[in-house]
Amino acid sequence: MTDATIQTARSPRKTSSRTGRIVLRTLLYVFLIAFALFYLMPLFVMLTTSLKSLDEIRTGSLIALPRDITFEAWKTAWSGACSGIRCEGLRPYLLNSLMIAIPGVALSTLFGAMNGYVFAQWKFRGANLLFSLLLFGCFIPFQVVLLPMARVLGILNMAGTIPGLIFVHTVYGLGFTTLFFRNYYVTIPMELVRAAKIDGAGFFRIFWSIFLPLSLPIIVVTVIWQFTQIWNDFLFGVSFSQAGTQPVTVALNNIVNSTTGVKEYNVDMAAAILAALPTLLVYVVAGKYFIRGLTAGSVKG
Amino acid sequence: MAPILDIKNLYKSYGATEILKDINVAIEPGDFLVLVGPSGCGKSTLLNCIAGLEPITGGAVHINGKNMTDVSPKDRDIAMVFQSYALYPTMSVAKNITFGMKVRGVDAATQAAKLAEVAAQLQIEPLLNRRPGQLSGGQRQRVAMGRALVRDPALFLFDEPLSNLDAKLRVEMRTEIKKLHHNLGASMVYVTHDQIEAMTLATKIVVMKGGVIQQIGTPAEIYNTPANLFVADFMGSPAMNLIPASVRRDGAFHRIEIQRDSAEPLVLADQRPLNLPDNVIMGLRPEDIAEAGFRAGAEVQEANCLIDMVEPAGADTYVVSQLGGKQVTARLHAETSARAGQAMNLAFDLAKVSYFAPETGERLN
Amino acid sequence: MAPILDIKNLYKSYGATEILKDINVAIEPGDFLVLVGPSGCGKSTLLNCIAGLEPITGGAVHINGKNMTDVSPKDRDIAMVFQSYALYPTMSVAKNITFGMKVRGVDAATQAAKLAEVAAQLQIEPLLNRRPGQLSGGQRQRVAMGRALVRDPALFLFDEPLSNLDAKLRVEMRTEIKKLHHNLGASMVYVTHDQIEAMTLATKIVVMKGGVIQQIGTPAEIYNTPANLFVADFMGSPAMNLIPASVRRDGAFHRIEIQRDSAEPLVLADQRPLNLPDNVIMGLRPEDIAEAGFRAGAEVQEANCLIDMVEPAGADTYVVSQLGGKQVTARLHAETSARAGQAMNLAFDLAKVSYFAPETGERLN
Amino acid sequence: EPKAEVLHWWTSGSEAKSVAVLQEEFAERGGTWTDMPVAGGGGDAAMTALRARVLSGNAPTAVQLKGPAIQEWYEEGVLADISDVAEEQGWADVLPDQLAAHMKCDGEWCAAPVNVHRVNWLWGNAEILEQNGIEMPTTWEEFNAAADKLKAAGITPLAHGGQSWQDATVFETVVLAQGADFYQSALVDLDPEALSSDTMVKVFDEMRTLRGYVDDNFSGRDWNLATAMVMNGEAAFQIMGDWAKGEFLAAGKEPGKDFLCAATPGHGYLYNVDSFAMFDVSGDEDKVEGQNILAELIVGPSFQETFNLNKGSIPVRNDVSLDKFDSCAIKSSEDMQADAADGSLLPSYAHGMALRGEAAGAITDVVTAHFNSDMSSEDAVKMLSEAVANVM
Amino acid sequence: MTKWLERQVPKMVLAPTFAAILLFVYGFIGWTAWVSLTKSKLMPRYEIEGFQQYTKLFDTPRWDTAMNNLFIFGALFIVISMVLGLLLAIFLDQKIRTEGVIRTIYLYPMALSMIVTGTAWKWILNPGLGVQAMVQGWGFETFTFDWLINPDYAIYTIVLAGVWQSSGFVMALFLAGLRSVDGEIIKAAQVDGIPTPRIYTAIIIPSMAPIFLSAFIVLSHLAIKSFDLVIALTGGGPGYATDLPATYMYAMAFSRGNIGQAASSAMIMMAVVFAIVVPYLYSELRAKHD
Ligand SMILES: Nc1ncnc2c1ncn2[C@@H]1O[C@H](COP(=O)(O)OP(=O)(O)OP(=O)(O)O)[C@@H](O)[C@H]1O
Ligand SMILES: Nc1ncnc2c1ncn2[C@@H]1O[C@H](COP(=O)(O)OP(=O)(O)OP(=O)(O)O)[C@@H](O)[C@H]1O
Ligand SMILES: [Mg+2]
Ligand SMILES: [Mg+2]
Repeated sequence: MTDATIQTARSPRKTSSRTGRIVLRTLLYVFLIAFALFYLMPLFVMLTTSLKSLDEIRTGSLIALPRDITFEAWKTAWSGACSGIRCEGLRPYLLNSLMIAIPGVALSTLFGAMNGYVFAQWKFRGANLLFSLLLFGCFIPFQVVLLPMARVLGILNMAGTIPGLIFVHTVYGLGFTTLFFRNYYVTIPMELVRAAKIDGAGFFRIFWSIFLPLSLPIIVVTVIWQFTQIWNDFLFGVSFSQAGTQPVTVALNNIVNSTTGVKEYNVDMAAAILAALPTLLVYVVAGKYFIRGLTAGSVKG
Repeated sequence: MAPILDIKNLYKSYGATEILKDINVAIEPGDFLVLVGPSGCGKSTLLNCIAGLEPITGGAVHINGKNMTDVSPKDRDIAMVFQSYALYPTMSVAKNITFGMKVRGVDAATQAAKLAEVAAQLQIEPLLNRRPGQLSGGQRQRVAMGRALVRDPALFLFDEPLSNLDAKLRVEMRTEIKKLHHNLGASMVYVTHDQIEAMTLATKIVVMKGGVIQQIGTPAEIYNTPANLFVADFMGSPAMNLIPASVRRDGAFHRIEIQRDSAEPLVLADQRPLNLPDNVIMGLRPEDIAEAGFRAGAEVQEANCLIDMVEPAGADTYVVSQLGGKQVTARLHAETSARAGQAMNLAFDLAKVSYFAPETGERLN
Repeated sequence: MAPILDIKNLYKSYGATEILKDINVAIEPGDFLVLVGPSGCGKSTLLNCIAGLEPITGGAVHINGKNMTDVSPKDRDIAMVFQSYALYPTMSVAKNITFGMKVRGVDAATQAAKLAEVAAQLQIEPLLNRRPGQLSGGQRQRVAMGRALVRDPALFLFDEPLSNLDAKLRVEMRTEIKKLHHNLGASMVYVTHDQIEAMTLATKIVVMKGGVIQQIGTPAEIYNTPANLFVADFMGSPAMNLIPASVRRDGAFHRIEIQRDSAEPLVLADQRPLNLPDNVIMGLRPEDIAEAGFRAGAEVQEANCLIDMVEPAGADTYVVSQLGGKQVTARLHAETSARAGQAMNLAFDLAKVSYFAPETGERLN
Repeated sequence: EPKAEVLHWWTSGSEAKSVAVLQEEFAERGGTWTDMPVAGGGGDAAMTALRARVLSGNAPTAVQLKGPAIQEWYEEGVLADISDVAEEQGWADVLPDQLAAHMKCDGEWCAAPVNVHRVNWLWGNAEILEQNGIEMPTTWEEFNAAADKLKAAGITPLAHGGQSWQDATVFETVVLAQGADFYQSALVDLDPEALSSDTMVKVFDEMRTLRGYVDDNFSGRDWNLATAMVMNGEAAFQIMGDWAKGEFLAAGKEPGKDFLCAATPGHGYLYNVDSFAMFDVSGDEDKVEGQNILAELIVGPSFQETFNLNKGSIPVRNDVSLDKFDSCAIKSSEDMQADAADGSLLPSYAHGMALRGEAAGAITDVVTAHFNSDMSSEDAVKMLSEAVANVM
Repeated sequence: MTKWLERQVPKMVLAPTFAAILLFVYGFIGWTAWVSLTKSKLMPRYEIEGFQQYTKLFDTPRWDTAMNNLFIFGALFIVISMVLGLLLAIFLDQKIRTEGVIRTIYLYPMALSMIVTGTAWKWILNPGLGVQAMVQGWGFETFTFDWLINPDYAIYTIVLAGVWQSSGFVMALFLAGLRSVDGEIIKAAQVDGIPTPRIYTAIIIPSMAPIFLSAFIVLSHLAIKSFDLVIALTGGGPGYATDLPATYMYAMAFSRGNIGQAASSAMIMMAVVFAIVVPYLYSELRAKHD
């Protein structure tokens, strides 16, 4: 009897809380999807535009869905669009960008790792001061360094070369990469270094054999960050390159930003997406490890 | 024989804070020295100073007769096992053990031989290809030990090697370390804050507090004749009962009077030739307070006490009674008839009593 | 009286892996139920299921006579204390304790009164304005307890509340919890993997392994008559000696024969009315093997054994001897004359022996 | 072997094709052309790159530069002297004096002109104008009347984009309508009196009126989208340089039939001359040789013709036949000669021909601020004089 | 001797970085400070003339607008990105089945360069082409969304696009933070009867203070350096209504040929950075001493 009353008394509350939960859950998904749409909107506009013909763009609404889908623009952007008198599309510039980004990312990551290793595990007097100087360096506006850097590159005989660009990106990436690695390495117990010291290993040996193999998560974070920064950089790319060493952003800008010529928006958009593919790829492939790497320590003070 | 480790007037500061003060310790070959003390008292720091992992501020460290004060860790002929084991997480067990040899340029054949020998000794052969992450706590502990063993050092240093293990495993590993010490005849310095570990393993115990050595002695000395209140309280579990008492001289012996809330004071007579002040702290270990009739001896005296609480603990039963404003624990047989809230006769073995000065905490007898 | 907690045929899976299998436990008001078992056996999971923090896959949980299977944690009339204490890191101690009440809309005056009461009970008044980060482990533990106490729940749940403390503090806090239980008369479910804690605190112990209950019983039952080899080995420290032996019937009694490496087999006679198979595992606790002459009783039998190792441990001394291929530990007096490498007479108390089937591990007597 | 690295911002398809002609001719003369295009912001990005290149001691051989900027760079001492080529080729004879002056630094030739863009064009949609019975206006009053009529008919009278240089383009045409002298003193000589005169107030009044003829969505719009509005019949007029013609032509429209071109109301010709300045590369014989060949080719008649046919502008040389050019180009050329004669051939301030960057920028700041807010004309004039005084 | 060398190794490893930073950051800041005191026009000159560049700078209405915009943009951009990032992180933390996909969608804008995305945004925000036209097309004739063309509101479109680009990254930071909160604390709060929203507001969020700090630093670094965003979206317009110090500086240095003026604006910008970063560094390094 009592059991029954309890049951009946309880059951409506149970179901109401259950439907409540379902409603909440649905709202949650609606919200998340709405924002996903917000984030996708520009990409959607770019994609649809890239699939239209130029006529359709001139006459129709810019934002509408394409009436006839054509991949012409993509072909042009890849291998036919003019950036100056060379009409080879983005292809050759992508190669330049890769040749800048890959060593740039590798070098700044390596230096960042070494620096972070010192700051986290081999503290010495004044290390904190040094570290703050380095961090402050992250905030210098790049427009400021443009002209003196040009002078320095000239002196170093690296003006207009790919090594010069790699150098610049490495220097100005050091702040963040060091920060990432340091914050990661401080979470590794000091005892590991001590054990290795007793084992007779020296500074570099410990770094190479013990710390580096441990660093995968934070390397992912750093690589994502640096790759995005270097790949998307325009200012350094345009200032410190010369004919033949221009990165893809400069080519993209040349295609997109002509002042007095005819504008081919479909090619622009296709080119933009093509130029962003490598970074997008990095995000999609490494995105999972990104959160993990951040969790592993880089975000903790 | 020269001491294997000789620490002379060692001082250690971090910046302005002095962490270790005038440490003097020497151990003979084959000694098993245990450092105990509460957290933060400087045990790890001292061990690091011995290993050369931290520069020292003053004094000297001699190992095997040589002054090693300024020698780098790898040349001190020591091996060290850390609390967290500090296994190299990305290397296999085998590589963990041989890494040091590889660094020192030992040839591959010797490495393999050494590895095989140590792995057999520690029974970790089946684990050699695993990563540390795939091992249980006890297995990791063994690997860490293996890494130390392959060095054949003059001196082993252990920094709380068992404190990450659960109680059961701890007991097992304790036995293994003991055996290892026995078999190798090696010299060891061992840090722990578990006094049972200290008592079972040590040939010599150093009790520290706030960077200062409180007492050095064999386990029995430390246990039976603690040098001060701190040592008395720190060593032994459950802790020694420390009961405030007043003393009246009565001819050749002392009458020790202990206040009680509920009943008239408890009076015990100590007939040993002593010279006690009027107020003392009387120290008596739980196992020296037994059920009446179960303990015999010249100095055993019985008294009726109210039992506040009964704690059966498998092999024994502990009972708690209120004496001198303190909760006094006695260790009785598992089958005792003691009941909480009832009074019973307890036997106090005065032969085992320690007296301390309430003001300084120093031992009086 | 209805059981305060009644778990019926509880199953719990994460995806395809079954973590808990057919759990049935009931406790009466005022009971102190301790869950023990090795790491990963499902203790925390069971506790979470009781608390409603994890949905269960099958079965039912009744608390205070009501089916709570689908009720949310806050409506189950429970309080819980976690291993990491789970104090709210940004709130002061006072806010940590009162926050739950505040959210439930309890008026300020009642909150303050409750807080004062609990703070006094736990002696944490001076800490009320500190942040958890500024407290020592023991103090945190008390605050976590305080947060549970202000709820006045029907049932307290504790998930290894002491395992983050050092050995000494652990003993102290254990006593306090015991007292608390005594004073409140509350019902508690307590998880630990420290069997000493289990033995001292519990009125009822549940031993689990791999999500399956192995034995339920009072501490004495579990300690003295373990249901199988697992329980026998798991409970008690040092562990019960489990010695393979062969059995020969000899009229009314059994001759138990234990192989030894170095000497002729050890033969003991068990005169109890039993029915044993040819091969058994004989279980005997260290404290039931004593120095000859120190133990009396009808079933006590003496035998000469070679001592491999001596471990003084303050209050007692443990000696180890090789029997039946196992290291057998005996607990002797602290003042024993045993020496490693010498033989001595040991007394085996056969009244305390447990027998287990070697194949199934089940208890035979 | 002659070599040239050329920094320019002609990057779109039609522009690039025009430059490619030069490259071919250069290659025929045995030269190696290295192309360094940098587009964006009307050459801002290219200037950024140029500065970095010069500072690093790695200046390009030839750079697309124009107007007073040539002299500015000359003052920094980084330009090469190409007088030898100029004299050999007799540039002085074929280039209009006024345009030639822009190519000289301290009396020496330092740049080679490529083309002449007329800036003050008014483009109209032929069909719409016909439907509404409107002729291409010749005064602002006419324009305003026509615009009102169009507006009433629901057609956007003026297509305009949302970049400050477009505002400046409209502004200078309105200034020009106040007379060549006024333009000269206000936007070339920066005469404070002219800048603060009532005439200037009138100019801003007209700008406010024009603002009313522009649809609400012009902000941020590219100029070519504005052109597209005229093309599609959404708007009737656009004020834009002759590069807008390229958009019409690319969409298959015919001048005179689908769209109309006329000078903006008032009398005068605002030119925008693209040119290449030669940078000092005196250490490197190959480059010097390349420079000379390049200069010769740029001003040479064949390149002038082909390039300008592609680009929509007209040749700088007055001896190139215009047979192949369309009607708008021919009108442009005729007007240029006529206006040069009566002194109303003037440099475009909006396209950096009249003033140095700083002064031009200061004026543009005011113009665009006025156009994009409801600032009164008087305030605008006051701000204008202050801004110009500030940079003097 | 070798022992001495051994001890110097860490310092020697840092040495190249330190030298680089000293020269390429602090040296260049010094260079800028110097140039800001000169009358450099097209190219840097080194004759010191005094503080006129600064006087001029503060007299220019456009600089006022730029600074105002920096504060409006900076504040809104940082606050909205943080709030939105946090909200999304919390929602994504509710055991969402498609988390991987959604996370990538939120994160991808960081990968796109603004050069072209700006055009897409321009269309979307353009009243005649984008959202306004679309919504009006659905029959809501009175709907207006014309920030892009309104000088008083245009700066908010920059905020919008900036938030679009960066909030995903902030979301990732916060998600990582949420994932590292001790699960037992949340369980304890549940048993304590605290409703889920309260658990977040009262317990979890306050305990993520270091992550707020990190996010704040990354965002202010982005806000101060925002350049592409403005150039691509509004080009500083309408008028110069959306100018930021970075675009002002760029315009001065590279299109106006007034490097002295650009240098002085850079110095002021850096002073602002200093005022924000130094307190952070201070707290960061002090925390390490606990
Ligand atoms: N690098 C350091 N700088 C400043 N103080 C330090 C440093 N390392 C340790 N200390 C301080 O030195 C004291 C002793 O530390 P130590 O690690 O030796 O203690 P311990 O006895 O090993 O304690 P535990 O039992 O907790 O391991 C502590 O008060 C600690 O705060
Ligand atoms: N969320 C989960 N998903 C899948 N498996 C889980 C999850 N949580 C726990 N488990 C598994 O359930 C088993 C029981 O875990 P539980 O935490 O209950 O163990 P425990 O007895 O409390 O151990 P310990 O003594 O280490 O705390 C373990 O094998 C664990 O890996
Ligand atoms: Mg320590
Ligand atoms: Mg658990």
